[in-house]
Amino acid sequence: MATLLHCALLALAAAPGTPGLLMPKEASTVAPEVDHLFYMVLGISAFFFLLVVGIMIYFVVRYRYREGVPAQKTATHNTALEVTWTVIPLTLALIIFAYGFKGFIDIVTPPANAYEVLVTAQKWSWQFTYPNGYVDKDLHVPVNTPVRLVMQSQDVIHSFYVPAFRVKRDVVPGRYNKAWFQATTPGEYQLFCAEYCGTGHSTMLAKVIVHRPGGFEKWLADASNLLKTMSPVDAGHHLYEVRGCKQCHSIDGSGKTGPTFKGMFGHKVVLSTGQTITADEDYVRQSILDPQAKVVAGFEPVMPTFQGRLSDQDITSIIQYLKSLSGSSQGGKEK
Amino acid sequence: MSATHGGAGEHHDPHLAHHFETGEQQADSAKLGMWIFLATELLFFSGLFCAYAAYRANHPEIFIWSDQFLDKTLGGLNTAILICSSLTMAWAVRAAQLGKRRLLAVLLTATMVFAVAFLGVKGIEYNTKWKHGLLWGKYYHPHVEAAAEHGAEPAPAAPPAASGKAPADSSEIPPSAVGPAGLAKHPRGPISDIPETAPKNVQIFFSIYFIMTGLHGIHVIAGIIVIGWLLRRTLGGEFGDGYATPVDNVGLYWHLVDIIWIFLFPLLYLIR
Amino acid sequence: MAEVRQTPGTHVVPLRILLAVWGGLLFLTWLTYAASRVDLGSLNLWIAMGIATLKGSLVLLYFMHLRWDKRFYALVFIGTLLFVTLFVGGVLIDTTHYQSQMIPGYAPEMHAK
Amino acid sequence: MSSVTPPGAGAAAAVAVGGDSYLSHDKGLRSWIFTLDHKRIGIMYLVAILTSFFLGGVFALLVRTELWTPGRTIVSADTYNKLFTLHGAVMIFLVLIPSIPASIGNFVLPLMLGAKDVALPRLNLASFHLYVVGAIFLLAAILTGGVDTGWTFYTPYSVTTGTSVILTTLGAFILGFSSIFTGLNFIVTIHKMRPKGMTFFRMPLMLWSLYATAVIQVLATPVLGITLLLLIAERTLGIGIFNPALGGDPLLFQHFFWFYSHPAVYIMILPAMGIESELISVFSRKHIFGYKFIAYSSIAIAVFGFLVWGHHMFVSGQSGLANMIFSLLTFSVAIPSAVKIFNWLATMYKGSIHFDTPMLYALAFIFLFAIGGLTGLFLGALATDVHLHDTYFVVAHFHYTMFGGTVIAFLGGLHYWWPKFFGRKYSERWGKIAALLIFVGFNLTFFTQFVMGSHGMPRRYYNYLPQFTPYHQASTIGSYILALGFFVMAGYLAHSLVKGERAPANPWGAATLEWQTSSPPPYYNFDHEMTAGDPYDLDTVRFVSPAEGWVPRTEGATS
Repeated sequence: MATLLHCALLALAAAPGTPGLLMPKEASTVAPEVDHLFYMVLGISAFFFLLVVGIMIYFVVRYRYREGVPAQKTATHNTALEVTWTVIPLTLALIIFAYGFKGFIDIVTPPANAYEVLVTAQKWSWQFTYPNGYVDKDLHVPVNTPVRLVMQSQDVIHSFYVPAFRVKRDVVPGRYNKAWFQATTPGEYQLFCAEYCGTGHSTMLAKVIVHRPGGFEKWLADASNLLKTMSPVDAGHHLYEVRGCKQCHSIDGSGKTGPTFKGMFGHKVVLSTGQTITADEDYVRQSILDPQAKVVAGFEPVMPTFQGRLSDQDITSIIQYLKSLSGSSQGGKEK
Repeated sequence: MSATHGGAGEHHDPHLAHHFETGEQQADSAKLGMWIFLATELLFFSGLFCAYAAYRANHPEIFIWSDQFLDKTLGGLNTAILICSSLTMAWAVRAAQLGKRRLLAVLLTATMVFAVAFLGVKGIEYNTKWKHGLLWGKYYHPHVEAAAEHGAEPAPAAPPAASGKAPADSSEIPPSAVGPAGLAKHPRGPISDIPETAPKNVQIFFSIYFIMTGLHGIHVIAGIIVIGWLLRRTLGGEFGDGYATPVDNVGLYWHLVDIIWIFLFPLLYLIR
Repeated sequence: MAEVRQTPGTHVVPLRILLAVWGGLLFLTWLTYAASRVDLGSLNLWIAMGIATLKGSLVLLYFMHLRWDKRFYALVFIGTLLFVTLFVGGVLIDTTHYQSQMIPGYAPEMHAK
Repeated sequence: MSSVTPPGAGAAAAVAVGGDSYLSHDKGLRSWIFTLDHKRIGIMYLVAILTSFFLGGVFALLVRTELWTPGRTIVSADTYNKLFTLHGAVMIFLVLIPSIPASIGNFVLPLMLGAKDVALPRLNLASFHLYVVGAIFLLAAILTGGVDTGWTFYTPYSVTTGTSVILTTLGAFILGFSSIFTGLNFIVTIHKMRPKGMTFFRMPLMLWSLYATAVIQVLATPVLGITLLLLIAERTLGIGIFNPALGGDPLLFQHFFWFYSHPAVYIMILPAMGIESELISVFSRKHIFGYKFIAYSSIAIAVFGFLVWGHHMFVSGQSGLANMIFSLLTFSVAIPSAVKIFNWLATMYKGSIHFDTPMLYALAFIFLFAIGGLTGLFLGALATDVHLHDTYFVVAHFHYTMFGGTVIAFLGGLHYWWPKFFGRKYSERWGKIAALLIFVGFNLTFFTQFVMGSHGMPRRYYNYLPQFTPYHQASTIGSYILALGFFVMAGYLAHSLVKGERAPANPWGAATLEWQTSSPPPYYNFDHEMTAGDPYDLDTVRFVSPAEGWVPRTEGATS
C-alpha cells in the first residue's frame, strides 16, 4: 500500500508550482528550491525503499521454505559488497546534505534592502508591527519584496511558520530571532505557531496577506488611519497605549520617568532652563518631534524622538487626548 | 573452573556469589561496575560544567565580578581537607587489603571526620552568602549593609547607591537586572579591573555556584553514609583475608568526589 | 576485545607513595591559590585548569590505582572524558555563535520586585 | 566455524517438562518481588512494560479519537495537551527505553552467555524497583492532574505551566537511573561472564547491540538526570539557568535535553536491530551475513548517535555553524543503519525462509524501518527540515522508527522467546492475524501523517484546518485497527499461558546458547558449563518433530 502511494506521489512530484498531494502551493522565492530538494530526496528514498522491499519480497517468495529443500550455503561476508553499500549511500547522503545546506543559507539570508516587520508572539496571538508603528494581528506584505521579520516572544517559545513560504523559525523569549521571505504570489496564506505553547497553541493562527504591487502601501496608509474608526480622543488614547507613551507618562498624576499627562495641557510648566511656558499644541508637538528642546524641570532628557514614527494626524489625535485629560473643552481647533 | 559449577552452597568463600566462578571474577565485576558508575557520575556533573562553560564563555564579566564574594581562604581550606580525606581513604584501602582492621576503622573514621569538616566549612560559606542575600536566581537580593562586613577583611564604605530612579523604560527591550548597587568589592590583591557596578544577570553565577557546590555536597553526604556503612562492616570483622572489594570501590567513589572538587575550586573561587 | 589480564588480586600501594602524593596535592593547592593572585590575564584560567588536571591525574593514578590496575578502567575514564568534551564543546560552539541574537541583560522577572 | 563442537551437545535434548524451572522454583509474591533471578526480573519488567504500553496506548487512542474532527470531539484543549504529553512520556520513559533491554534482554542476555545470572543481580533488582518507583511518580503526576509540557519539557513553558511537572520529571529522573543500572549491569556482564569460546566476535549480534545500547544508557542518561534535576530546581528554587525571565537561556535546556534524548532513540532502536539479526538468520536458516559489519555498525550508531543532537534545533535559533555541523553528522548516522538492512537482506539470499510469527515481524521491521529511516533524510537536510520541523511529518517519521522499528521488533522478540519464557507455544494462526492487523493499522495510522505533515499540519494541535479532516480520520481508523491487533494478541498470548502446548527447548532451530536449556529454563539456567561456538552455525542443530523441536546434531560431537 505504502509502495503504491510512494509511486503515486512520485508521479505528482512532476508538477511543482501547484499544490500537490505532498507539498502546499509554492508562494515564496525559496519554495521551489526547497521543493526541488524535497522531491529529489523523495526520489532517492523511493528508489531505495523499492530496492530494499523489492529484494525482500523477491527473496521471501523465491527462497520460501519448501519441504526437502534446505538453505544453501553462501558466503557469510563480502567486504567489497559491504564497502559498496556503505559508500553509495554515504555519497548520496553527502549530496543531500550539500543541497540542504545551500537551501538553508538561502532561507536564512535576507537581501540587504528587506522591508522590516517586528513580530511579537505571546500566548496565543501574533502581533505585527510595521515601520510606521501600526500594529496588526495579521501579516500584510507586498508581493515580490523581501520582508525581514525581527521576532520576539513575551512569554514562552513560539514558532513562526508559513507552509506556503517554507519558512519556520522559533520565537524565543530573551532573544531576537530573525526570518525572511519574499512572497511571489498575491493572496492569503496560513500562518501557524509551530512550537507547542499551551492551551491555545492550535488557535495561535494568523493570516499572511500578500498584496498586489502598490496595494500594500495603500493598505498600510488606510489601516494606520485611526480616524476612520474612532474619534480623535480615542485615537489619541490608543496611540498613548500602544506607542510607548504609557511607559513613562502616567495619566493619573503619579510620577514616572516623565511628567504625568493629567492636568498638563493648557497649564504652566517649569522647564529645566528655569523658564515657564504654557503647555499648548505647539509645545506638545515640539516635545514629540524634538523632545530634548524643552525638558520639564526635574526630569532627565531621555525621551526618544517620534519624528517619522507618528504622522501629523496621529500627533493631532494625541493632542486632543491630552486636552481631554486636562478637562479642557473638546472643541480645540484643528490645525 | 567447572568444579564449582552447578549450584549455590558449594562455595566455601562466604563472599562469593553463586553466579561467579571465582573471587577474582567477582571482584573484577564489581570494580568494572564501579568505574562505569564513575563514568555516569562524570557525565552527571558534566551538565553543570557545561552550564558553567556556556555562561562563563559568553558572560565572563558576571564571573569576574562575582568572584570577589567567594572566600578563597575557606575554599582553599576545604580543598586541603578533601585531599586529606582522600589520603585517609586511600590508606584505608591499603589497610583493608592488608587485613589491618583496627587501622582500617581508624582511617575510615578519619575520612568521615574530614568529610564532616568539609561540610562544616561549606556551611559557614553558605551562611555568609545567605546573610548577604547572595543567593541563586530569583532569590538574589544582595543587601548593602551586610556587604560592609563581607569577606575576610572589612570592606571600605559602600559607594553611594546608583541613582535612585529606575532607568528609562520606553523601548521594547526590557531593562536589565539591576545590579546589587553598593556591594563592595574585595579590596585585596593586585587585580584591579573589577568594575565598580555589577554587570547584568549576576544571579546566574550564584545559581551555578550553589547548584554545583550543592550537588557536590550531596555527594559528600552520600560518601559519609557509605563510609559509615563500611565502618560498621569493618567493626563487624568483615574485611581482610583478601576481601576488600567494598572498601576499594567506595574509595574510588570518594576519590572522584575529591577530583570534582579539585576542579570546582579553581573554577568557582580562583577565576580570572 | 580481549582484556588485558594483569596481576590477579589488587595492588597494594606503598604508604610512602600515598604520603608523597598527598604532599604533592597540598603543594599544588597552595600553588594554584598563589597563582590566582598574580594577574596574568586569560592565562590564569589555563594555569588553574592545568594544575587541577595535574592534581586530578595524581589522584586517579595513585589513590585510585589506575597506574597499576586494568587498562580498561583507564579507557572507560578517558572515553567518558571524551564524551564530556563532546557535550561541552558542542554546546559551546553553538552558544558562542548565537550570543549576538540574545537581548543583553534580559531578565524581566529579576527586577519585578 | 566449520566443524566446531556443537555447544552443549546432548544434555539439552532432555526437556524436563514440569521439572524444576525458574517459574516453579519458589512460590509466593515475595519470591518474585525480591528475587535476584534475572529471568524473573525480566518477566516482571515484561509485565510492567506491557501494562505501561496499554496505558500509553489508551492515551494514544484518546488523542486519535479527539482528532476525529477539528475542534472539540471528546475532550478540551487542556486535556488533549495532557493526553499527548502523557502518551509521549509513558511510551518513551516506561515503554520504549526499557522495552527490549530490560525485559527480553534481562532474560536472554545471561542465557546467551551461558551464565547463571547477570554480574550484579542486586543492582538488577534495584533497577526494577526504581522502575516501579518511577512509574508510581508518573502515575502520581497523572492523578494530580497530569502534565501538559510535551514529553520534551521545553523551558520556559515547563517552568510556567501549573501542571504536575515536578512529579513527572522526578519520575523520569528515577527511571533514568533504572536504565543506567541495566546498562551498567549489561556491560559488566558481557565483559566478565562470557563462556569459554565466546570472544567478542563470537557473541550473538543481540549481545553486540545490547552492549552498544548499554554504552549509550550509561553515557547519555546521566545528562538527562542533571537536566531534569536542573528543571526541578528551576521550578522549585528559581535558579534561572534555563529560564529567560530570570536571565537564563532556553536553548541551553534544549542542548542538554537532546544530548540525552537523541542518543536515547538509539537506546530504543539498537536492541531492536539486535533482535532483527537473530530472527532473520534463524528463520532464513542461514548464517548471518556480514557479522562484523553488523557488529561494528551497532557501535558506530552508538557513537554517532552522540554527535547529532542539534538536528532537533535547526529552527530554534541555533547558530548556522552548529546547524551545518549537526546536519552533516546526522547523515553519517544513516549509513550504519543502511548497512544493517543490506546485510539482513543478504542473509536471506538462498535461504529457506520460514514464515513463523516472529519472522513476520522481522520482515515488517525491514519494511517499516526503511520508511522510517529514509524519511529521516528529509529531516536531516536543513532546507527541507525548516518546512517539515514540528509537523506531522516528524510525528510520522519517529513513529515509523519507534513503533515500526522498536515495537515491531519487540513483538518479534516477544514471540520468538515466548516459548523460552513460559515453556508454552501460542497460536500461530492468531499470531499471524494479529501481525497483519498491526501492520495494516500502523501504516494507515501513520502514512497519512506524512502527507499531512508535508502539507504543513503542525504537531501537537488540538484544532486543525478542515482540509486535514480526511487524513486525520483515516489515521484514527488506522489506530483502531492497530488496537484491534493488540487485543487479538493479548487474547492468544493469555490463552497460551494457560492452555498453550508445551514448547520444546529449541522450537526454532537457533544455535545461540539460550535454546540449549529447557523451556522454561531451570533456576540456575544450565545444568552444566556451556561452551560457545559460532552462534549462527545453524548446522549444529537438526529438526526432530514439532513437539521435540530441534536438537543438537550428535555427529562430530566431542564434549
